Amino acid sequence: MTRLHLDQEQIDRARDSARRIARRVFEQTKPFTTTTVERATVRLLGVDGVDENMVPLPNRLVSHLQEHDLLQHGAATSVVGAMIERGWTAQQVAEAVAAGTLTIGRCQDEQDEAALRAATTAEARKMCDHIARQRAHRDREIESVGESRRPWLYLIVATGNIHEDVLQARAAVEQGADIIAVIRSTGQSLLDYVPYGATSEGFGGTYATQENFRLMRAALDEAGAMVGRYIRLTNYCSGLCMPEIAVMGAIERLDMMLNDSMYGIIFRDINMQRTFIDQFFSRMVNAYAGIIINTGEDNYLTTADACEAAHTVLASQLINEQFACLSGLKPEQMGLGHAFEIDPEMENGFLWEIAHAQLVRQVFPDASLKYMPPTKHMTGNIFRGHVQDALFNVVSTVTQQDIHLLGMMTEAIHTPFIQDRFLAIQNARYVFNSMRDLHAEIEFKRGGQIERRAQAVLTETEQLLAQIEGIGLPAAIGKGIFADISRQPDGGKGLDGVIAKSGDYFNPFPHLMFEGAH
Amino acid sequence: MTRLHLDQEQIDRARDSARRIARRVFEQTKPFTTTTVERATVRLLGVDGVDENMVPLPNRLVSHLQEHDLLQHGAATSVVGAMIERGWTAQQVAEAVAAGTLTIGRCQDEQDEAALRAATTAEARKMCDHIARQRAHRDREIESVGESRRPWLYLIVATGNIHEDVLQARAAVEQGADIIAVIRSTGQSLLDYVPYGATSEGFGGTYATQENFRLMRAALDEAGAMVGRYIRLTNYCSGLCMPEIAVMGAIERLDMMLNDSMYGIIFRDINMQRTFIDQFFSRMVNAYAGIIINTGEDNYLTTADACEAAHTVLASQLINEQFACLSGLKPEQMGLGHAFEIDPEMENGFLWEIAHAQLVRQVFPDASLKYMPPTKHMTGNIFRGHVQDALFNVVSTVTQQDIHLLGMMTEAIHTPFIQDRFLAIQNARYVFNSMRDLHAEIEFKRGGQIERRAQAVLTETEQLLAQIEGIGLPAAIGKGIFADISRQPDGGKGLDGVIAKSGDYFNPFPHLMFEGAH
Amino acid sequence: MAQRLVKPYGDTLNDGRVQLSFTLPVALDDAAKEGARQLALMMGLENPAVAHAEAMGPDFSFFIVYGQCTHQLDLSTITVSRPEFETLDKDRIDRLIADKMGRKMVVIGACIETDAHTVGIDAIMNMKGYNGHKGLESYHHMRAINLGAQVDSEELVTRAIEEQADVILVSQVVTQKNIHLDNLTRLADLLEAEGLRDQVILIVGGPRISHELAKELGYDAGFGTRTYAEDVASFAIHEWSKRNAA
Amino acid sequence: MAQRLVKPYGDTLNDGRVQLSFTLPVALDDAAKEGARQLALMMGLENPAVAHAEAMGPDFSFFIVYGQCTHQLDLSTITVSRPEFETLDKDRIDRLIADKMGRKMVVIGACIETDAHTVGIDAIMNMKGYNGHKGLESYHHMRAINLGAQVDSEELVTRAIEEQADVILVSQVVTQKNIHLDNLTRLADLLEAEGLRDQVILIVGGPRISHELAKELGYDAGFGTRTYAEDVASFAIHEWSKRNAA
Ligand code: B12
Ligand code: B12
Ligand SMILES: Cc1ncc(COP(=O)(O)O)c(C=O)c1O
Ligand SMILES: Cc1ncc(COP(=O)(O)O)c(C=O)c1O
Repeated sequence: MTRLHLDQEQIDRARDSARRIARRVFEQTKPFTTTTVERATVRLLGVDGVDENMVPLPNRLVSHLQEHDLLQHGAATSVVGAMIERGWTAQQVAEAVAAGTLTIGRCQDEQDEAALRAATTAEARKMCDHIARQRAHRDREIESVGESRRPWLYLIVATGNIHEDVLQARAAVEQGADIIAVIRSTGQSLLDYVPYGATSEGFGGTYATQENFRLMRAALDEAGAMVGRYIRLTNYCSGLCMPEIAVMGAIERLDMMLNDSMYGIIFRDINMQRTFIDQFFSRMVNAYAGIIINTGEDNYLTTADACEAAHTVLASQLINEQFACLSGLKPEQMGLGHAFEIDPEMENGFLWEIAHAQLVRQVFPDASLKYMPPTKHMTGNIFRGHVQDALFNVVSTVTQQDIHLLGMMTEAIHTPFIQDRFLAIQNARYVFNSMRDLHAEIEFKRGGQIERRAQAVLTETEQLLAQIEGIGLPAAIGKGIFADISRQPDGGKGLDGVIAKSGDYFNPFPHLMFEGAH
Repeated sequence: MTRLHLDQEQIDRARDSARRIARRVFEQTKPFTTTTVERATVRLLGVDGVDENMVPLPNRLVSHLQEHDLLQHGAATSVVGAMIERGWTAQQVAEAVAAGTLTIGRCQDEQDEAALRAATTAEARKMCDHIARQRAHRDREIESVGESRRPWLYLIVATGNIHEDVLQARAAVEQGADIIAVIRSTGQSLLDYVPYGATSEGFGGTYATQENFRLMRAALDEAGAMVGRYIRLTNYCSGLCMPEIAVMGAIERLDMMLNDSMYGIIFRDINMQRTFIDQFFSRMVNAYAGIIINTGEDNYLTTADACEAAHTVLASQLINEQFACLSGLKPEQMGLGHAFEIDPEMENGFLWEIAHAQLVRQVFPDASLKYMPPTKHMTGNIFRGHVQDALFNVVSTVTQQDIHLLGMMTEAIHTPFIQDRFLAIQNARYVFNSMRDLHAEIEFKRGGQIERRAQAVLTETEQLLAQIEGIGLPAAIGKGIFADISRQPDGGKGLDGVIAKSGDYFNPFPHLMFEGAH
Repeated sequence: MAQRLVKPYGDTLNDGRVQLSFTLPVALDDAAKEGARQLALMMGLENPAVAHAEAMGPDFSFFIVYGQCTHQLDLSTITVSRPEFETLDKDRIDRLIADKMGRKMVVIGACIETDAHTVGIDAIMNMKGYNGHKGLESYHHMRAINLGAQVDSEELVTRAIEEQADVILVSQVVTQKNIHLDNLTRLADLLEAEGLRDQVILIVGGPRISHELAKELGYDAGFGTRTYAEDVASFAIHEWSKRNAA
Repeated sequence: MAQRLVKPYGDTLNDGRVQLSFTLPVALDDAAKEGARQLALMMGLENPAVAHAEAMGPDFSFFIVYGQCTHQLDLSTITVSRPEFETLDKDRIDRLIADKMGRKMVVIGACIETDAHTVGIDAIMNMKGYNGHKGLESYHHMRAINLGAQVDSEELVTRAIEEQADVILVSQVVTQKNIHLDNLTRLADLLEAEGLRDQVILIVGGPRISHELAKELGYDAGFGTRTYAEDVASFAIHEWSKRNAA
């Protein structure tokens, strides 16, 4: 078996630093909620739809509560209060508020409050049960329909039109895809609301809407049944509406979500307090729904150098792992991301890729590692690119990765054509099949270049985490430690959506979804 | 270092069988010469050119001797006799014979005969000195201009037009080729004469003529000087004129020759007695000229299955090695051929390719192994093909092959376009550079699938050679042991060119070119 | 028949996306790059983009271009000529031959002239066959004679006469400079000259052979890649029956 | 000027060989295959051969075709528009700015609208630069302000006014559905509206940007892949001098 000799105690020390780093951030965020967390909460209570201006009712409802200075208590009780008062559904309440025919007030009386919380919890349990059923349904499907062996082939569709996406996803499944990710339209992550309904125009991707989720889910269930593999559906639980998208995905039985504790901060300049609060809530929902999250460390290497920054990837993965634990995600739900992004011109670059991928494999033996293909060093030379992807495929099978994003030879040119995807799958399947047991056949030279490289990265990682622990994560991000991009605690988009909880803030879902609720 | 545990004694036993097999064939051929051996001999004495019907003078001269019942004594003495008689050059003698103005007779007198042999040897020495100078020149060039590290990139040109070939060869060199092979026109191997002059129409390749050799040699010397690498030139020393082509190549400083002891028999249905005699003489010339021969075991896998027939490749290589020893070739002059021809659909096929290639590497540690790319299982799908070639490149560097034929993604479609070659080089260089030291970094699992496969092939090889030794090589070929093709001792083309030597047969070259002359 | 208009497909219906690669025998510079783009325009590609341009030494440059094909096909108008017969299995073929001919069918095959690529014809004729499809030798009611590689047309014809062949199978794999066309024409003419043409079923095959081409060359059928013995045999007995029905 | 006729090159001058690949949104069958061949004919390829045809599920088929291009280019007629200026090195540029402007040149840059691909603009503007070519920040006589990703055109314009920018650098990498054209036009119009257009040197860059395109969109220059800071800087000071010469 391919194994590198690594110092387990060093790994443990690095992990302990990460645990303390994440815990400290978590404690700082506890006193706060955000508008999108509250919108996610009312969605969980059953609010959906849009008003005549296509503004989502969850936004109307939460703004209403904010205007009336109620939000800091938590949206749930106010909404359920109104529901009980009128015997309405949450949806009816939202519609009335949107119509301007209802103004929500606050119940004063102490003991009503206790009853209200109980009622709220009862209401909340309904959606939890639905999500639990969806989760059970997934397990049954995988049982009956079956699934492929790992690495799973992960393909993206990105036409911008959900109906075109469905066509292409079907074709991709027939061609061998195990996972379909619907790439999201450029810039949706900066919208402070979630678009509604089936959509047919997006840029570089398709809008993430609950209806689009539903359409694709149905198509994949159908296609999966035909090919005899359960097909996993992925979307982006990121940006300003992270928690709401988590809720939509949980309701519609998505299987994976790109969901990183820092990606939005770094790559979308979203405020970090906002992100840290949102990622906790959204991960809690993902955990409860049995969704595998994908983290975004791979992106660091698109701006930073893959060799110089290798340790920042591992450090970030350890931090993401600890945030995930705080939200109740199990190791196998952690699709920690890394990538094959070393300059192809580098002598022995392949050895270093092996070292990095194998290191991550051994540090996270139970995680569902997400391994990303070469992108930054792909060029318009599709033939050379196809070979870069082939070597990426080799590393993936030799180091036994779990979630394998297919490299596209046209990466530098356009979002994938159907034939690009087809050839990418052919490439990966050929390599995987032809090298099926290679991982069990070769050993790395003790003290060789590969092993020494892995040990060096691990050492740098431990040092980096110690440094971050010293100054705290926000300051570290401020120094541009990740991806060479620097963000400030009060900078970025969405800070206005961060709200201090009042002493009596209440939200039923942490208690229902997450035993270890803090 | 990648090493398989193999039983050295088993290797020695197999090699001993092969030695006895080759020696036995050699003894049987000793009493014979062939028309082309004699034509090669007169070429070495300086005869060249064609008559008005484009019939080469060596053919005219040797036919003349045959008509006058002189050939069995060896052409050399008769020709030199005539030269002395008239004070002519060999060329003038040949021209006179062709013009019908000269009829060569035979000197009777005993002691003249002795003097004649001495004179013949003196004449012969001239060309030997030229060839020796060519060899020294090559060594100096490599010294001063330099050469690349192995695996050497071997490219073919095959336009059919020598001038177009020169253009493409130059471009190939600029793109990174270390070796240029001018593929020979389809069917030349069945011509019982060597075409003359610069040629511009051939099918699937260009005619091998001395002038074409000269033109390409000059072009490559020039190109090599520009890029700072000595560029090796390869042609085909095979077919009915094997010995003459060897002579032409020696004179024009070719560096490599496809030259197999059995290829012509099996793939061109050339008579085996003829071939065994011709290959001995031609290899002797190649040895003296410092030329690296390339054997053709790779071809077996184009008709037979690469897994089932793996042991026939190794057995044939051992036989070729022993024939080569008998002609005085040094191990580093032995470009034993094998190939990456396992069905890409086969699970773990890559492991088997590694096993086969590494086995050959270890059985012939000092040989200049020639590793051939996938051809048979290449299809019109150039993208998939480009990846097959990439895995071939991986095996070549991991198992440290020496002469690396570049795989063409268009193998199944056409003889290479200039861009096919360019992309093939790019593919190989990327893989070699990115995996530069991988061979030293990985070890194969003791007793794993790869090692067990190599041991199994070795065992089958030993058994096969024992069987061949039992029945003799001709009978073995008759049974279709190699390439699933069966040939009979008296079948095939060119038997009529086999001539029994008379008791006083004399040829000066074995004595001059090969100390260990038998 | 209803029109079936189609265009190449990238990621949206009728976006017409195609990929192109080619070499220009000139040094790489902006003019060459622009030239590559214009060449794509000439081919009828809209918004062509030179995705890659690279020098291959001082005299050649390599280009990869993507563009949107403006041409449109009407599939409903396309007719493909193929030998009309249905492929039967070995046993049914054997029985058919027995019934119809009442004797063994004699099939003689070769790789003619300079062509030495026998794997294809062997795949059709030899016992072993190809991809698990047994070859003609294995058919009880056939006499399959495989002359192998580089057989002169003359020799093939002579043998065909000697053996009273019902069917002649020719393989041509090398197509460089259209040498296969010369070879095949040569054989056909020879058979004409011998007055044999109508007495034999003349079939050619090879990776670059289409039925259309075969017809043009005066052959009865042509077979390309992924042909198996049963295809050829089915056609042969079908054709024989047709001829000997009248 | 003498003609320079060229055709694609496979292995012989003027053989016109090109490689083609595309998808047809139909099931794979003989008609589709023939259709692929005919499509190549429509593009002006002689003797097209479908080297590969493969089904991609029931609704799509993939084709690889080789053919001989009948179209011919005359390179002598091709003119390429590129910003006329010569690329100087960092020091010379700094000195030029000092001489000509007598003050720092103010350059403001951004990745506008929804585009978040900053690596390109960073490569041009940030200290670090790209492939060892230092960025504009490192120039003594420049004030380089990089606003980064997803900057609204409005914001960019406002900042440009505040900072009294001499040069505006815009990066557009995402070109899906030609979104970059909309974005770039939007910015240009805004500048017009503000009456600022003539006061600034407006430059756009990105992997799919050509100088030609930039001109069409009303920009002063466009830069594509493998651009370095000195290229942009050289153009900027050259252009500034030209404008302020009069
Ligand atoms: C194996 C091989 C060889 C072997 C041949 C061994 C042998 N005894 O056959 C060897 C090494 C000897 C060889 C030599 C050469 N080869 Co070669 N060879 C190939 C290779 C790799 C595979 C061909 C093959 O076996 N295919 C497998 C068979 C089963 O497929 P098939 O032939 O298509 O046959 C199927 C169908 O076509 C059909 N079929 C075929 N024949 C017939 C006949 C009938 C009657 C019917 C009904 C059906 C039928 O049924 C078959 C089964 O489905 C091809 C490249 C490739 N991957 O295709 C090059 C290739 C064919 N060779 C090529 C060349 C140029 C040569 C040489 C001329 C090169 C040289 N100068 O050295 C020599 C000379 C050979 C000669 N004189 O003809 C070129 C041809 C280029 C062209 N289009 O003109 C190719 C394409 C390689 C290349 N890209 O350069 N070759
Ligand atoms: C890195 C990267 C990312 C990173 C960006 C990180 C960052 N902070 O920049 C991340 C992961 C965030 C990302 C995200 C996305 N990306 Co992106 N990404 C790439 C990638 C891999 C490399 C781009 C790059 O950095 N190139 C290196 C730089 C140095 O080159 P350059 O940009 O060409 O810049 C040079 C020149 O163009 C010029 N230049 C550039 N700008 C300017 C400006 C001026 C003024 C001047 C003078 C010169 C100049 O100078 C530079 C140096 O020479 C490309 C694929 C590829 N290999 O090209 C895809 C790619 C650009 N991305 C793509 C897409 C679709 C996206 C997404 C929309 C996908 C999605 N839905 O998630 C998202 C959304 C991002 C957004 N909102 O815009 C597509 C674009 C397709 C198209 N043609 O429309 C590509 C081509 C990948 C693909 N095939 O799908 N991406
Ligand atoms: C973890 C993660 N989240 C989100 C995204 C997509 O971000 P956006 O939707 O903001 O483009 C990515 C893109 O690669 C990612 O890696
Ligand atoms: C050893 C050897 N000799 C000769 C040849 C070429 O044979 P011919 O010139 O007869 O086509 C080959 C072709 O692969 C070969 O491998």
